[in-house]
This record gives sequence, C-alpha cells and structure tokens, in this order.
Amino acid sequence: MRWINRRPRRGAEMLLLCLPFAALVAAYLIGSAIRLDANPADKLLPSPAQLWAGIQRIALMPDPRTGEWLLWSDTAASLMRLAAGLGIATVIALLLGMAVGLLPYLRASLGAFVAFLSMVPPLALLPILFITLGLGEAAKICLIVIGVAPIMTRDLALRVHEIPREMIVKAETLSASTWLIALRVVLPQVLPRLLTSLRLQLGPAFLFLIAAEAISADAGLGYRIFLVRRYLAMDVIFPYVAWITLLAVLADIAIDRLRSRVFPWSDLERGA
Amino acid sequence: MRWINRRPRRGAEMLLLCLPFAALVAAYLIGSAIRLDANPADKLLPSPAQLWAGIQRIALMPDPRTGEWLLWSDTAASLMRLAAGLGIATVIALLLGMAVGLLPYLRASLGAFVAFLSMVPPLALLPILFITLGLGEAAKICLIVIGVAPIMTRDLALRVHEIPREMIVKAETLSASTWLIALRVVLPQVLPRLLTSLRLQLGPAFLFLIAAEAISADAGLGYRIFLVRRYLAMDVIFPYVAWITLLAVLADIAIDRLRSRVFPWSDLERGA
Amino acid sequence: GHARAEEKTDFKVAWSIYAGWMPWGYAADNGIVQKWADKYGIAIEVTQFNDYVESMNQFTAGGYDAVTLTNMDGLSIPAAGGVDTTAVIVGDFSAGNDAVILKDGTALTDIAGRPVNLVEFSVSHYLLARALDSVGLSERDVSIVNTADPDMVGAFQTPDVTAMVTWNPMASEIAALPGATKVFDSAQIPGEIIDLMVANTEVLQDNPDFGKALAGIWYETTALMVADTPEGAAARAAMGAASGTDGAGYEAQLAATRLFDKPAEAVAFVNSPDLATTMDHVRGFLFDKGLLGPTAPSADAVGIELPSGQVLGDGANVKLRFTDDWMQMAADGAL
Amino acid sequence: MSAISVENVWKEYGDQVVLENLSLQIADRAFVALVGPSGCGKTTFLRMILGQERPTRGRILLDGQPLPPEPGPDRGVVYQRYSVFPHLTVGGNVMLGPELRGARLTGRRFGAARRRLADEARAMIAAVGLAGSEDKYPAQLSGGMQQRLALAQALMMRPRVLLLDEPFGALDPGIRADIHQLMKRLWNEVPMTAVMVTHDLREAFTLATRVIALERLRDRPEERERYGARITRDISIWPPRVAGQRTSFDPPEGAEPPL
Amino acid sequence: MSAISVENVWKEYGDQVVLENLSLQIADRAFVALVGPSGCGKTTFLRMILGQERPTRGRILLDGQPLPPEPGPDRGVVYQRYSVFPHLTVGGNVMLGPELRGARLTGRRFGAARRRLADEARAMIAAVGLAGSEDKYPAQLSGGMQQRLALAQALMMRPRVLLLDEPFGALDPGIRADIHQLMKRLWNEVPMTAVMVTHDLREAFTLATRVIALERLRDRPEERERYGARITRDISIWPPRVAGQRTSFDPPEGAEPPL
Ligand SMILES: Nc1ncnc2c1ncn2[C@@H]1O[C@H](COP(=O)(O)OP(=O)(O)OP(=O)(O)O)[C@@H](O)[C@H]1O
Ligand SMILES: Nc1ncnc2c1ncn2[C@@H]1O[C@H](COP(=O)(O)OP(=O)(O)OP(=O)(O)O)[C@@H](O)[C@H]1O
Ligand SMILES: [Mg+2]
Ligand SMILES: [Mg+2]
Repeated sequence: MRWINRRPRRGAEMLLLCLPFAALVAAYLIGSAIRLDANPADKLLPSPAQLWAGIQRIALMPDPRTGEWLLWSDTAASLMRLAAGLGIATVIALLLGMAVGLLPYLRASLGAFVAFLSMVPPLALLPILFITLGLGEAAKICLIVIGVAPIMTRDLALRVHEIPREMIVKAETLSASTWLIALRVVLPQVLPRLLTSLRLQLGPAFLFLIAAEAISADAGLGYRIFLVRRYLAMDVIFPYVAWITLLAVLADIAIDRLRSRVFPWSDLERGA
Repeated sequence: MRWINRRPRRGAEMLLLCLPFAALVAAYLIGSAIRLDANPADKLLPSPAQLWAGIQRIALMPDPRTGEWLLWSDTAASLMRLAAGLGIATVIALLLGMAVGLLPYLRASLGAFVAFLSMVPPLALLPILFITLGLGEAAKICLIVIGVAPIMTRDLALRVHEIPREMIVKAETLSASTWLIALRVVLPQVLPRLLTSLRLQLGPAFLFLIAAEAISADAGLGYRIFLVRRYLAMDVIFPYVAWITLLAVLADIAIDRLRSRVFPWSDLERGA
Repeated sequence: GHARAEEKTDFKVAWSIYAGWMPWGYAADNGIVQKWADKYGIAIEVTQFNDYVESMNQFTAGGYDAVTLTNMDGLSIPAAGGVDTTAVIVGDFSAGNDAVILKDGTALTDIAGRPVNLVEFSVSHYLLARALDSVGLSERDVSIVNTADPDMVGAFQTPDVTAMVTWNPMASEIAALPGATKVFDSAQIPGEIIDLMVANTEVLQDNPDFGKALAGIWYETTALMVADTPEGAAARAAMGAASGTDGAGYEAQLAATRLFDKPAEAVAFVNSPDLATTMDHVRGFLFDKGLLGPTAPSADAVGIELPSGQVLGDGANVKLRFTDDWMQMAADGAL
Repeated sequence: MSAISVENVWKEYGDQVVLENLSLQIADRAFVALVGPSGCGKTTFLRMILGQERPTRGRILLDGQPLPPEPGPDRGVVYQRYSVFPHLTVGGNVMLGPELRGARLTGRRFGAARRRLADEARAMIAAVGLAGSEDKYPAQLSGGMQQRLALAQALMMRPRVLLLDEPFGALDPGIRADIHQLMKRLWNEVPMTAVMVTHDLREAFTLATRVIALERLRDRPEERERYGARITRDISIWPPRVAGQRTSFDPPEGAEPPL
Repeated sequence: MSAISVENVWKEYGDQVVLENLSLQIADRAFVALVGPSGCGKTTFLRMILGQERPTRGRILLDGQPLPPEPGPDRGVVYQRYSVFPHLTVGGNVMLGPELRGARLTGRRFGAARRRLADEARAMIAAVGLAGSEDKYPAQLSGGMQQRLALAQALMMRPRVLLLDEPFGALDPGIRADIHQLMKRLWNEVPMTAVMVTHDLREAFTLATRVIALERLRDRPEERERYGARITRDISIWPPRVAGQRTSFDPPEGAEPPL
C-alpha cells in the first residue's frame, strides 16, 4: 500500500506525536552530559539538576534583592507590554484595514503606503523610537505596534477586499449605508480573520518585545534573557525560552478557541 | 453616492498614491528643521544636505579607512547571507512541508513539533547557535533558517493538506506512486504557494539578518547600522533603512513576477 | 524634550550596567538619590539601560541630562555629536577590568594574524590599539570582528574565535574558561580608561545644584560600599545581584577597578598631567577611526578642556570638559 | 407601479461592446426571463438595472424616473451565490434589511421593535418553507435552502423590482421544481416586477410572463469587439400570466409534476 | 472482463450505518446509474469500489478477485469537481497517466516515447471534442470542457471500470446534452464497465443500461443512525442497451433532441 494511504492507529499516533519531543530532550541530555564530562564548569548545556536549580531560583523563590518572584514579575511586565502592543496593533489594523479595503479613495492613497511600511525593518528604527518616545513602556509597545500593525492591516484590507462584491451590493439593496455595510456586513466577517492574523503575529510580537526589552528595561522576559546572557547563564535562559514558547502556544490556542466560540459560523464556512 | 462606490479618477489616483509618502517626507523635513534649529549639531534627524553627504560617503566614494564602497560591500555581504538563509529555509520547507502534508505518519509525528518550533523565539537561542556554529556565516544563515523555516514548513504542509483529496485519488487512478504524486501532482501545485510564502518571510528574514549581524560581523547592512548607532550617525542609518526597505520591496516584486512567469496557471486559478 | 539651558528642577540621569556604575542603581533603589535631590530641592529620575550605547545616544539626543560613560565614548559620542559635555565625577578607572584574551597563546605577540572579536569603536578597541602599540604591532596585523558584548562569553567558546578583547564581567568569565589566557589588561595602561558621570554643560552651568547632588550621591554610596561592614557587604551583594552575578563575583570585578571613593583622590587624578597624555592618545585613536565626525580635518577638531584650563585641540569648539569643581566640593565637605 | 424602460442602452468595456442599443419596456408586475448564451451580457444588463453599473450610452427609467446611480432598497437581488451573509443565522439574515433601514446608526433593532420584526421575519421564513431553521447558519443549509433564504431576505424589503441572476442554476432538479413553485406563489402575492436571468429555457417558460433572448448577431472573432448583443427574441407567454391571477392553464398549486 | 460483485457490504462511520448489507452483481461492460436522495451513500459506495474506502463488513470483487485496497489504474474516476490538474495544460493532463505509468522515477516521457504519447493524447483530446485547446489550462476552459478533459484523462488509462460521481451535475442543460452524446459514444467504443452517480433521473435513463436506486428505508431521526441505505429499485433499461451495439430505439447519433 502507498505510504500516502497508510495511517497510524490511535495508540501509535500519540507515540509518534511525542517522538520528536523525546528526541529533542534526549539530544539535549546527551549533549549536556558530554560537555559536562569534558568540563564540569561548562555553562552552555546545564544538567537537569542545574536546570532545576535555575528554575527554582527564578520561579519558586523570591529574589533576595527585590523580594520578587523573578519569572512571574518578568512575565507580568512582558505580557502587559505584549497585550498593549498587540491590542493597539489590532485596533489599528481593524480600523485602517477595513477603511482601506472598503473605500476606493483610501485604497488608492494608503494601499501602497501600508505595503511599504510593512517592509521597513523596525529593529533599525529602534534608536529613533527610543529617542522620540523615551524609554518607558511607550517605546516598547510602539515597537510591537510598528512591527506587526502594517502586516495585519495589509492582511485585513486584503480580506475585506476579497469579500464578494455581490455581498456588498446585496447589503446596498437592503438599504445599508457605507457605515452600516462596514458595521454589520464587513466587520463581523473579517473579525475571525483578524483573530487568525493576530495569532500569526504572536511570534513576531514576542520577537520585537524581546528586542525592545534587551535595550532598556528593568523587568521582562527579554530583559532577563539579555541580562544573564552576559554570564551565559543557560540555566536561566533555557527555562525562559521554554516558558516564552509555552506562553506563545497557549496564546495561540486561546485566540483560536475564542474565535471559534465567538464566531461559530467561521468554523462552518471553513468546512464548506 | 456612498463613499464605497466613489472611485478616484486616473489622475487623482497617482496623486493619492503619492500623498502619504509626501506627508512622511514633509513630517521629516519639519522635524529635522526644528531640531537643527535648537541644536545645529543635532544628529537625530539630519538635514537633507547632511543626508546627502552621508549617502555620498557610504555609497559614492570609497571609505578612506578600508578603501571599500561601504554600502555596496555591506549589501553584498547581507544579500549573500539572506539568499543562503532563505534558500535553505525554502528547501527545508519544501521537503519537510510536502512530506508532512502528504504522509499521515509524518504528519502525526512532526505536525505538532513543527508548530512548536515555529513558536520558539529564535533570538533567545542566539548564544547556543553561536557556540555550536561559531561566529562565522554559518550562525547567521542558521538564524535566518531557524527563524523562517518552521513557519514556511507549517504553511506548506497546510497547503499540501488542502489539495483536494479527489485530486490525489485521481492521480492514484492514473497509476501514480507516492513519489510520483509528490513529484508531479503536489510539488508543482505548491511551488507557487512556496514562493508566496517566501515573500511573506522576507520581512522576518531581514529582521533576523539584522539581529545576527548586530551580534557579530565585519560587514553587512545590520552590522553597519548597529556600528554607527554607537555615534548616532542617523545620516547613515536612514539611508540604510531606506535601502533595506527598497531591497525588500524589490525582492517581493521580483519573487511575485517569477511566480507569475514560471507558473502562469497560478494566476488563472486565483481569478477563478 | 531637548535638555535646554535654563533653570529647572527635574533632571534625568541614565546609567547602564557595569561594575563601576552599579552604585548609581543602588543609590536610586535605596533612597540615596532621593535624599540628595530633596536636599537641593530638585527631582532626579535615574533610569537603568540594558544597552550602554543606547544610554549615550539618549544623552546625545537630549533626552537625558547626565549619563555614565567612559572618557573615550564621551569624546566620540556626545562631544563629537555637538553636545557640550562636562565630566562631573570621575568614578573610577579600569585597572584590569578590560582585557585582551587569547586562546592557545601565552603572549600578546601571538595575536598577530588572528581575527580579534571585540565591540568595534569601544574602549576594547582602544585597549587593543594600545596593546598592539606596546609590542610594536598595529591594527593592520590583525582583523577586527565586531561582536556584541552580551555574547562574548558564548562566542569565545566557538572554534573560530581565538582572540578577544572585552570588559568585565565577561572578561573574567572568559579568562576562567579552559585554554584562555589573559595577555594584556587595562592595569597595564592605568588611568586611560576612565569611567565618568557626565552632564550637559549648559544644564550644569545653569543648575550647579544638580552637579552637587550627583557628587553627594556618588560619594555617599561609594563610602557605604567600600566599608568593611555588614552594610557594606550587603550593598556589594545587592549591586552584584543587580548586575546578574553575586557578591563574590562583583567583588572580583571591583578588584580590577580603581574606584575613587574618596573625592580628594579623584581631584588629584584629574589634575595630574597624565590626563592630558591619555586624552591625546584617545583623540588620536578616535580620529584614526573616523569617529570625530566624517568631516573632522584632524584630531584637533573637538576641543577638550582640562581642569587647569588647558585646551587640547580646537579652543573654539570645546565640547568635552574635565573639571574638579564638584569633586573638590565633596572633598571640602561643602555639599 | 414599477415599470422599467430601457432606452437605447449601450454598454462597453473599454473597446469591447457588450450590449448594443437595447430598448425595452417592462410592464409593472411583469416577470421577465432573460435567456441567452454565456457571455452575451445578461448579468451586465441586470447589473445596470441594479445600479451596480452604468450604461455607456442611453438611459434606464424606473416609473419614468432615472435610476439612482447605485443599488438601493427599491431593487432587490438574488445571485446564484453569495446572496446571503454567512455570519448571520437564517433569522439574522432575514431581519437584516429592515434592521438596516430602521436603525441608521447601529443597524440593530432592540426591544419591542425587534420583537415585531422577528415575528415578521418568522412569517417570511415560514413562507419560503424554512420554518424551524431560524437559528441555523447558511453553511448548515443545503443549496436550495440558501436560495430560499436569499429570496426571503430580498422580499423583506418589499422591493419594487426583484432581480434574479441564475438563482436556481446550482440546484438539483427536484429541489428546483420545489423552488419554482415557491417563486410563482411569491410573485403572485408580493407586488413586484421580476427580471430573472436563466440558462434553462424550461425554467424561463415555467415562470415568466415574457421571455427575452439576448444574442450577439455578429459573433465572428473579428466582429466580437465591435458589435454587442441585441434582443433577438421577445416572446410573451400565452395564455398570458397575470400576477395575482392564476390561469386555468397553470396546474393547481402543489400538483407541479416532478421533472 | 470486468464484472463487479458486491457481497453483503456494510459501511459504517463510527456508530452511523451508511450502507446496510448491499449485494449486487454488475455485469461486464454494463453502465450502471446510481440514483438516490442526497446523503444516502452513493458517493460512499463509489469510493469503496474505487478503493478509497474499505467496507466495514462484506467484500467487493472485481472479476472474482478481491479489490486492491487502494485506487489504481484499473479503475478510473471522474468527479464533479477537482478531476483535472490545474497546473497542467489540456495536453499535459491527458498525457499524465501514461507518463506516470511509463516513467516510474521521473513521471515524464522524453523523445520518441513522448512524441508517440502526444499523438495518442491528441487523438483522445479530439475524441472528446477539445481539439485545438491542447495548450490551455483548465482554468481557461468552461465547466463542460473541463469535464470532457477529465473523461479524456481517465480514458487514456483504458480503465476496466470507470466511476463517475455526478460528473455533469454542474453543467448547463445544453452542454450536458452534448456531453451525454459523447459519453454514449465513448462507452460504446472503449471496453469498460461504468458506474455513474447522478441526481438527474433523466440522465440516468438516457445513459445507463441499468438504474439502481439507493434509499434509506427507515429514515425517522431515531432510526437514522442504526439503519443504512439499501437498494430499493433495480431497473434494467428496456430495450436493453449493449455496449458496441446501438438499438433501433436509440436515436441516430447527433440527432439527440435538445432538452
Ligand atoms: N467588469 C468587466 N470588465 C470587462 N469586461 C467585462 C466585465 N464584466 C463583464 N465583462 C464582459 O462582458 C461580457 C458579458 O458578461 P456577462 O457576465 O454580462 O455575461 P452573461 O451573459 O451573464 O454570461 P453568463 O451566462 O456566463 O453569466 C463578457 O464578455 C465579459 O467578459
Ligand atoms: N468520512 C466520513 N466520515 C463520517 N461520515 C461520512 C463520511 N463520508 C460520508 N459520511 C456520511 O455518510 C453518508 C453518506 O454520504 P455520501 O457522501 O456517500 O452521500 P451521497 O449519497 O453521495 O450524497 P450526495 O448526493 O449529497 O453526494 C452521509 O450521511 C455522510 O454524512
Ligand atoms: Mg451571468
Ligand atoms: Mg455524493
């Protein structure tokens, strides 16, 4: 039988799913053992015990200096920035994307500009951002917004534009004004897509967050990683990276659940 | 008439297109004039004359210290890395994406893993990368690959999976083996999508390139930006940012042209 | 907004994480800044930067009134950027904190022909230039690879890195790695890499109280931290933790730092003729690298004023000023 | 009253003439079926009546008044696809028109007004045979049910003119016969003029009071660009059907023979 | 020889019984039309013959041999949609099967072999009336032309069994009549057994030698899960049509009356 037609059984499926993760862990353990064998003070791949000690230090006991549970205060600081940045970007993308997608005048004037903006490398603009907005939360949030909003806007405008013209005309025959078309026909149809677009931007948003926190911050996941990087404290960096990944995966799942819960019809459409 | 139905005329269209760009330039000139008025030695927003001098220095005459035309040698170094990184990522995405999308066994085992990988923040892994691969070109290229390959792979696997089952069965009735289905049915159908996916990853790829070059390099666009950031030489940074944006836009257009030229049917499909 | 020359009461100070500057963070966390600000009826906001370059840029762009930096960066960044800068406090100089480290080599001369990883145009670059000078080599005998400071430790463990110039805490981490040998360090050019707290000259002239407050903060904090008391140990531990290490690690870094915790010593240092020699080396190096501005015709382009009133370079374009005014006040107990 | 008069209408896209000098009077409450080969401009013609396109030359009058230049609630439309909103339930789709008309700011009705509207919608949904599916989404309906829904949605606005662009083309023959029945009843009961594009001659003759064929008379490749389609046949059904009156020739309701 | 025998076949999806104890003998070179209401399992039945699905119980034999468990070149298929490859031209689509069969590594023929194949393909393309469109992509063809192409593509493999799942459901009646003609001719000329699912009874009776109706006898909601569809009618067309022979009852070729 062709491989294309062979399907793993239920039990085997679970096993196959875990296999690459197990392989990753195994590779790590072996690598770590080899390096530590050669140089017991090696810091690059800490042993499980060292990792656990690191995790305890950052997550399970307060920092002796500030009395804060580092991982949690860092997470709170970062998530706040992330939520603010992504929130603002989403609102911008929604408003601008709908307007550009719907109104020919705006499309003519802003379409190319937004495409252009989405190509500007935001990291290179960091100095300007910090100088104009100062070093507070504003600049960090703004970097996230600049990094993800143009792409989300572009995507949304495209989706709006893809709504069949027939539907818009139909709404017009139901006496809708431009405003009502936007509000009751286009907005609800692109909201699920907006959430999907948001999911796709989670990765880049974390990236910009880390980059911004690397430059100036006194808390945050990226801040901590860059702070301890000077000492190659991989026993802190690995747990932080794993934690960030976990947060991103959870956010991804949560947003998709939200979409499916709030817009049940968007699942039906997909199947059709 | 509703705004939704009003369309700009041909001439007005061109004007509208240029408007936001003109506004951006105007905002810059005003900001620059204000700052230079307050402090003639201010470096943040150089005057057009200063910018032009900067451009001349980096692009139109050899660097007195090294005898190199900086912009061009930096561009060559960066584009080489970018091309290598994106090339490798594309090949990985193609092979792995097709395999995961086509073969149920691989899908069961690698699907979730690739999704997980695409959520790992690559910047946080830079130290490990540098230590395992050294500081040379390999690490920079690898950062680009790690940054973009999982997302491209995921996207491609999804596209492969979206090919109607009917088409695969049809190919089977035409005596195709798994290999031939992959080669003659799936591959050509997903190649255009691969190119589109590649276009979408240009932005992130530039980002990773800049981040990698900021950490260790002796030439490259990101290297130069972060080097001259030391003395806030915005008269070099702005032209570099504009140049990177231009390169990204050109690459974007070139890849789309290529797709349309090599796979003419993919344009037809879209219209359908 | 831009730091304008006028009387004001709100001041912003930037500092970044480095052994000799940790007292600023400690002072801010422990109410010492508040205490001195209150004394002079002003407000001082102290901001920590993860990224040293960014802190200097912010100062140059006018976002901050004072910043911690080295003598060399003070000349090449704010001063060459047109911002008239005054060194309020000479906090310490590096006496071993910056080092040239080789892999598979025991003498500095082994560096010839190797790629050297360092932060380009930083004090490490300067240290390398001075080190090469001392054995009759020049920069042409090596090749420079710009490498970000947080990644130095990791980078050194890769096979293609065989020579590195960096500062603490990375330098001591690296020197402890197997196969690493420190072949030159800043203790061999004492007093040339100086860590300063600089302020915008105009701001300072219009608000001398700001300078007094800075001096007050600095000397109260350093007195506390060098004290051989439990409080002193606690302060050092806190500063160590803030820089990402622990008390012992931090004390090791301090050992390689000539900290001026007594104002009189600092006054003597800036008034010694060696400072002119040092700054002459520095500006020569910067001019060589094109860091005094693309249009600078010579190393004299930017004037440097010394406490004696002597000016190195263009007297009409003095942008970097060394003074003992505030440190002298501290020495006199006049704060 | 809702008579349409089309006066010397031409439609060109760039150099290509699609419709050539069309003139036509459609009486109030007529049911016109428009047939013709693919690409001859039937949809284009409908779009012009709808206000989605404007004639290149000539004019179209509705009861003697020039047409508004954009679609509005006086002209309803049912397309072959995309006629209902996927994000609204059956009830939501049917209520949408009156809601939009009644609440110009929020596009939603609340309280008593909403309840009244919901009752009206329920009646209309029942009239098209969708009773019980009020809370389903279009994707949960079969093709035939979706087209019924589109009809109900359009009829809620009581349009003076109902335009149908191959509304039943995608349906199975059995379902199509069903919906033909419904269409006839609605046309009899609701005061409107209907214009329907169809590919199916049988459908045209089953439903219409008048069948109009559009055709390109000169269809050689070199002539294609320069000559458009014209009306080649204009057949009034005999015995004449009149809205609201059944003729003895129509089979009794419910007794339509299956195809 | 290509007789199909279906022996006590059940098909269940989870708890839901779709087909219940189906037994059926299909003679060599028969043309079976499968009709029945939507969702009764016609496509499922076809999929099982194709090898895309396996019966839950019972077995299917092809000429007395158990069916291979996956689709292969002995059984061709034409679906309503997605039957041709959008990335290949008409010529490429038609040549694909023989190319795949002949070149197991590259899936491409070169040189003389390719030229021979191209000639063969051109003949087949002409046979289905697509001569001249060899270099067009499917998206440039109308729906009817695409289905002709799908037929040509399947026939190039000379399958013993040709399975058709509502192949003409999406076509306009005029075009459908055309393609029915073609279908009849092909079935007469190419030695194969055909099984066609259709919704259109007229089509079934126009083309088939035998019409089989599937239906759920117990279709009350509470019974739906537990009882599947069965064969409710099995009508042999009279006078019998035999492949390769025209009966005097069939109208002469080209004289099929328009619908
Ligand atoms: N927006 C447009 N721009 C250019 N040409 C167009 C446009 N819309 C339609 N046409 C052309 O006008 C002609 C008539 O198109 P139309 O859609 O009205 O045909 P139709 O009779 O509805 O065909 P069908 O039966 O296939 O729906 C076609 O040749 C088409 O290519
Ligand atoms: N993969 C599957 N999993 C679960 N149920 C399925 C699956 N495929 C089909 N079914 C169910 O089996 C029944 C028969 O489906 P099938 O597609 O064979 O019907 P059909 O007769 O072809 O209908 P139609 O005329 O609409 O094409 C349906 O109730 C369907 O929901
Ligand atoms: Mg049409
Ligand atoms: Mg079916």
